[in-house]
Amino acid sequence: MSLVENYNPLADPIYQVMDENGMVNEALRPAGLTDDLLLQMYEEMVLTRMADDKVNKLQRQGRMGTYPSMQGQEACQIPIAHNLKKEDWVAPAFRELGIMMMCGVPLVDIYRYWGGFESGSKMPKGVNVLPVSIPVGSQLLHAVGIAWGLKLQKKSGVTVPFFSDGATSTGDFHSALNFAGVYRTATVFLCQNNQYAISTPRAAQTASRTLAEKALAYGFNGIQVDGNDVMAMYAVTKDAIEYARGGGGPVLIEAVTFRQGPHTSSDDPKKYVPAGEREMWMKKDPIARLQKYLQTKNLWSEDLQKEIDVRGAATVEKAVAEYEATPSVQIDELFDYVHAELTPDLAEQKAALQKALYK
Amino acid sequence: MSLVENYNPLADPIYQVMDENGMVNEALRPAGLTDDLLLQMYEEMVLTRMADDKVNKLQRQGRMGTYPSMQGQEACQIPIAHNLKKEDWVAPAFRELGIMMMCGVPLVDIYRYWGGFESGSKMPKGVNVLPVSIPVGSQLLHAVGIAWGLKLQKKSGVTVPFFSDGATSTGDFHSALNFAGVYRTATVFLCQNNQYAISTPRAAQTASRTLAEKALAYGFNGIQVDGNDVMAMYAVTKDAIEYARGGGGPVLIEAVTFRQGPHTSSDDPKKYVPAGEREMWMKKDPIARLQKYLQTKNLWSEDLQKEIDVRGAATVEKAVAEYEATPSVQIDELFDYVHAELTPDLAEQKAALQKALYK
Amino acid sequence: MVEALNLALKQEMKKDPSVLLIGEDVGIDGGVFRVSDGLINQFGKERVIDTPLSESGIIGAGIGLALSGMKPICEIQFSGFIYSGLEQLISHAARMRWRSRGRFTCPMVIRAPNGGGVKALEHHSEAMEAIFGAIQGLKVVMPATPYDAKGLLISAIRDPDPVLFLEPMRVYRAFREEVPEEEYTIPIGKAAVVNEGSDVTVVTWGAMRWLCEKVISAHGDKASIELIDLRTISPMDFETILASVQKTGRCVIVQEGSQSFGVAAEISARLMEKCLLNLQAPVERVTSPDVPPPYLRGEMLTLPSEERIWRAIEKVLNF
Amino acid sequence: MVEALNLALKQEMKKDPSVLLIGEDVGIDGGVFRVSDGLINQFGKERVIDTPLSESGIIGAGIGLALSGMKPICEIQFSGFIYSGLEQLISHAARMRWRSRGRFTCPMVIRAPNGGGVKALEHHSEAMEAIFGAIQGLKVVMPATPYDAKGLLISAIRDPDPVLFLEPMRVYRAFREEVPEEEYTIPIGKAAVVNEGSDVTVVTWGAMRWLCEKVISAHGDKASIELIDLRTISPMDFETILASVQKTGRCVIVQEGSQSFGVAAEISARLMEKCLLNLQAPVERVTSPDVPPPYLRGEMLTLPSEERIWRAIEKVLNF
Ligand SMILES: Cc1ncc(C[n+]2csc(CCOP(=O)(O)OP(=O)(O)O)c2C)c(N)n1
Ligand SMILES: Cc1ncc(C[n+]2csc(CCOP(=O)(O)OP(=O)(O)O)c2C)c(N)n1
Ligand SMILES: [Mg+2]
Ligand SMILES: [Mg+2]
Repeated sequence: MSLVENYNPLADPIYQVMDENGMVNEALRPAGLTDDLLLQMYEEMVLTRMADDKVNKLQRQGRMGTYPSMQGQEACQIPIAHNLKKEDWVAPAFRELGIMMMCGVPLVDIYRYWGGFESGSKMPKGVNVLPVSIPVGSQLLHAVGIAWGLKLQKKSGVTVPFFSDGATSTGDFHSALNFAGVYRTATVFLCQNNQYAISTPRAAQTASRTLAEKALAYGFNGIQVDGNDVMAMYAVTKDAIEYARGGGGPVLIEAVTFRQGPHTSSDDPKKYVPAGEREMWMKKDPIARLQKYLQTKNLWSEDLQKEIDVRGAATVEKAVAEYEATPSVQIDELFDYVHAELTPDLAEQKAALQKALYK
Repeated sequence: MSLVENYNPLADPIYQVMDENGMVNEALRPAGLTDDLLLQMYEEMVLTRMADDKVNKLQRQGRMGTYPSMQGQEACQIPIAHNLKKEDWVAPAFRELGIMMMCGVPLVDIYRYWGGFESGSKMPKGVNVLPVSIPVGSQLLHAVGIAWGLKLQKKSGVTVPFFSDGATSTGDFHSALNFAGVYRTATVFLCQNNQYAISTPRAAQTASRTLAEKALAYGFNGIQVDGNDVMAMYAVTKDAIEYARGGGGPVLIEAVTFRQGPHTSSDDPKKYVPAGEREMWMKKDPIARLQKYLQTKNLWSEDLQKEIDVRGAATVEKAVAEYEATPSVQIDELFDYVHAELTPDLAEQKAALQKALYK
Repeated sequence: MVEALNLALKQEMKKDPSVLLIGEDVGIDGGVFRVSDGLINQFGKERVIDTPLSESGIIGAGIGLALSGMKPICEIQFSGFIYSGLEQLISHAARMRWRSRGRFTCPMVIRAPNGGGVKALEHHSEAMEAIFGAIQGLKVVMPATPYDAKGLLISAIRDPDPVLFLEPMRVYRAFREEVPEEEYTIPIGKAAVVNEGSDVTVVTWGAMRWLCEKVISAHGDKASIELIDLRTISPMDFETILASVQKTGRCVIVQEGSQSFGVAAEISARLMEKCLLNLQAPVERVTSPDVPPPYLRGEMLTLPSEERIWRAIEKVLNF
Repeated sequence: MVEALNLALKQEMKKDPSVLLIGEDVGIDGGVFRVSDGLINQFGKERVIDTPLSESGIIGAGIGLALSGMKPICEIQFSGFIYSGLEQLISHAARMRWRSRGRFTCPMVIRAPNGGGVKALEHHSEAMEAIFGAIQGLKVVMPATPYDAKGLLISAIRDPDPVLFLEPMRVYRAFREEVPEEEYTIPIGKAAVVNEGSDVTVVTWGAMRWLCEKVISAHGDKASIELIDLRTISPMDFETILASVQKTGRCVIVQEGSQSFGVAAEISARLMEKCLLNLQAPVERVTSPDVPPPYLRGEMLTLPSEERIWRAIEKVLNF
């Protein structure tokens, strides 16, 4: 029986492999999770944080739109990419720079989206990542529908919708998990319980003890994982994805983490996060934790960090440069993708607007 | 600990007090459930079935609209009325003739509603029964909102929304139970699992083993009861309502029953109910079962049945006569209740329509 | 019309293995109006699928099915129950192509019986097509005849974008018309001039077409009435309306739904913009009043009647 | 406008203990736009309540609160997220009085920021007021000034029926206006003649009012422009519009949302019916095109601009 099948969300403690001090329970460490891979994920998590933080900076300078930073949630996203295949699909919410980048969405496109260019959601061919989905909870059904469609077409492929605690209250969460249970779709629901939906704490969102146990209502299992423990996240998602791919059906993963930043750049968490809560969580930071482990293993050094930082900065700066060179939005693209073909109305309106704007 | 608190929906068998042959587990029989009360409920159930069947007959004669018969679900409704107080509220779906009548909605008004007169939903003052709610699952939120409002106003009062298996798939079921859990409203969710949502069997609706266990996802308890066992229904709803009234919070009751008739008068269950299923359930008929018990206790006789039938027929015929004397729908009432006051547009439209219709 | 729709579904499902039908009771029951009758036997449980009771689920999962390469036909049992699915319809189905600049698309049909006049229950007689017309990126189609129903449904299924296909319940069984066995399509976005005339243009769609035809039968001797069946609500074929009104100079719009904020308003506003100088009389609207659809006893009081239509025609003729 | 709304809420909550505020982040956060700032401190956690994230839950439970004798003010964080609550709004809140022949009513306010122009994220700039206008039994209000916002919100709270209260985000912080401390109401269903004029009537509502005022400032010397702020979308104060257009003979309607099936169409259709013979020129609509609201980089391309408004005025003047 797999790890995920074995877990009892009503009774078992949160799943953890590496504790806050980087100490690892080697018995729980899965085979493929080598130190090399951990080093690689470390660099990816650092890059993610840099890329994310860059948007915050650009936003403050008026060079970006409103942005929901994912700082603190890196371990909920990076390891998943290592367990996915090309045939799999990711359906992000909006706080998913990490998984999007890892699954092949060019960083510049992510910047474009948050910078207010629709073209940022034109994913490269072959990249099975849906655009950012702002209406909370809505993308879960798309992921379920895709998995269902692949199954009906006898194709292989797991779908992974990302969402957070607030989304579990939506009607679409219910419909999505219910459809997934009924059709036994290969869907791994990845709930990043980051403790808040804007200012609303997890406890005000629902009265169940965990979010993981909500899976039981739909006839499949859920597991609560330490979302700041990259090893646990790797182990659990690997297992869940394999289970789903093998026809076992859906799984709900509650990755317990913390949104270290504000909800978005227009939010001020000081208004509602109780004193000390953030500090407590900062001690559990997923990157710092992995660094501690790497240090114990003599795999980390200040020099290495510098190299990583330099490489990351280069990647980020390149994307920023490309982003800033994005051509301005054209009337054409605003009209031409409403339908496959311009309707007579749209053709007329487009011509009129072009005339009005550019004479 | 109350019966409802004590029950484990993930493990315990369906709650039953009286078996299919009318044999009673006296240990489980609650104090107030005297033979007198059972006799009274027997008559009420018979009346309900007669009143319900009358609509079917009138419908076939073109004297009624489409009607969803509740035949077979009498034990899911009648006993609840005996556990409610004047301060409590009922929020019916559409298959609730029994509970509506029991809670003070005049039978003639129920007939009016199904006969196509809006006036049927003008509940008498002091009768806390909401109008029929056709959009599946929607009335659950109203019941939660009322209980929440009463609680905020420091008033006492339990709300009981009635619904069926299909409704558990709606987004509003999820929102309603979630709000109820968060605000610990005095709401007893009464799910009559009658095995079908039109033609869709319970198993196709959701993959959870029971519907009762869905309560766990919202931080409160659920209990699965034999919905054709009037004693069990009495016992469980009494307990749940007291628990809710006492501030314990919400409870989900799954009453397992069977829709003996078609979904509505325009439906043909032969198309989709497997051979033998209805017959199997007919043996569990709630009225016949109670009759068996009463017979064992020498509380039932052919003469008594005749009396009951005569009384029932009189009640039904009186309501039918009043129903058939309902004045035809007037333009006035179609316009005058859209808002508290006629808007200028509506006044104009009303005058124009009156002119067009009556010159 | 039910048989015509059934035939269209059957033929398209046979032709294109990616087409599948999902919805409440579409399977063994064949839909509450029997539109999908027999399809589950022919195509099996993997192509005709009874879903849990969730309109948002049906449309939302339908979007996923479309993204996965299938062509879902989602049945909403009555248009009055589509509301909980509107977030998926407005914010996703209708925007996915635009949002992703063509990278992801949602070729899907959302079918729903629409309108009143059949003595149905509360919420089963809604005629809210105007609010669907206001959704950018969504096509809204409403056939009035069995022939058009088949041709338009086939077009909708083959359309690369989401199409809301509203079926006037009142026409489901009211009119028998031989529908060709062979495949044919009727283009989305094209109205039909059903009756040629020179005195007045009547524009309508859905079940109201049949009332208008009766008015023409009854009063055709008194006036030469040009009747246009819109067939597609959005994108609207205004060109055909304009050509007709430029000719007749008079126009009556017959709309089943409530008066205010309806499709008729949009048509009238366009006539205002495009042919004011041709108008011999104000454009008239014949509609239901701004009240909820009454139940079966009262619904005929508020629905447009032949008499109200004829009076409006007389009014514009005598202006 | 934010402060005016906050003041209205505070005063009504103080006056009427049955008034309470529910919604996402309305409590300690004071709402994402701070409209309910400080209210939780003043009135406590039982009157200012953060709900779980479900718009249908907020409206549906709000209905129950109203039925229990309270007066809920339900905040929908942005109007673009109201869709999942439309079933509750259309089929219950707006129909409960009608359905029960007055026995049950839903006195409740649903507040939602509306419209674009503030560089917000996708789905945060919807201007779909027309679809709300099409809901029978629902009043739809949209103030354009802080003064009106306060007076209309107080009226909405005291209204015996459900009121959808759309707040133009673009005006939230753009205009400072001293708002009287004392209580006052502005009647729902009454438009305001903001500027008197004799050459042309401009009808608008919400944030567009400010563009129109700028146009008047810039071009008032060239034409005498009468400006009407609708203030209530439904029930519409057509009388005021009619009186004005009868006087001026010319009308331009400025609407933030997409062109087709909008509020402007309804106004134009009514002018067609009621004052065709007074019209010196076709009624013009200045609107956004029928495309989804572009993101922040493109939104100014599609939103009506002062220049487009002025050109439309010139067009009807020179017709
Ligand atoms: C349906 C809907 N309602 C409201 C909003 C406004 N909103 C944006 S994010 C958010 C909170 C989301 O919380 P959660 O699901 O926990 O995601 P997180 O922000 O923590 O990543 C809200 C209310 C929205 N985007 N969609
Ligand atoms: C939201 C919604 N969708 C669809 C329908 C059409 N419809 C009416 S009853 C029904 C099935 C309801 O099943 P269930 O909840 O089990 O109630 P039952 O009929 O068994 O009492 C459906 C699909 C509806 N009334 N409301
Ligand atoms: Mg969160
Ligand atoms: Mg059922």
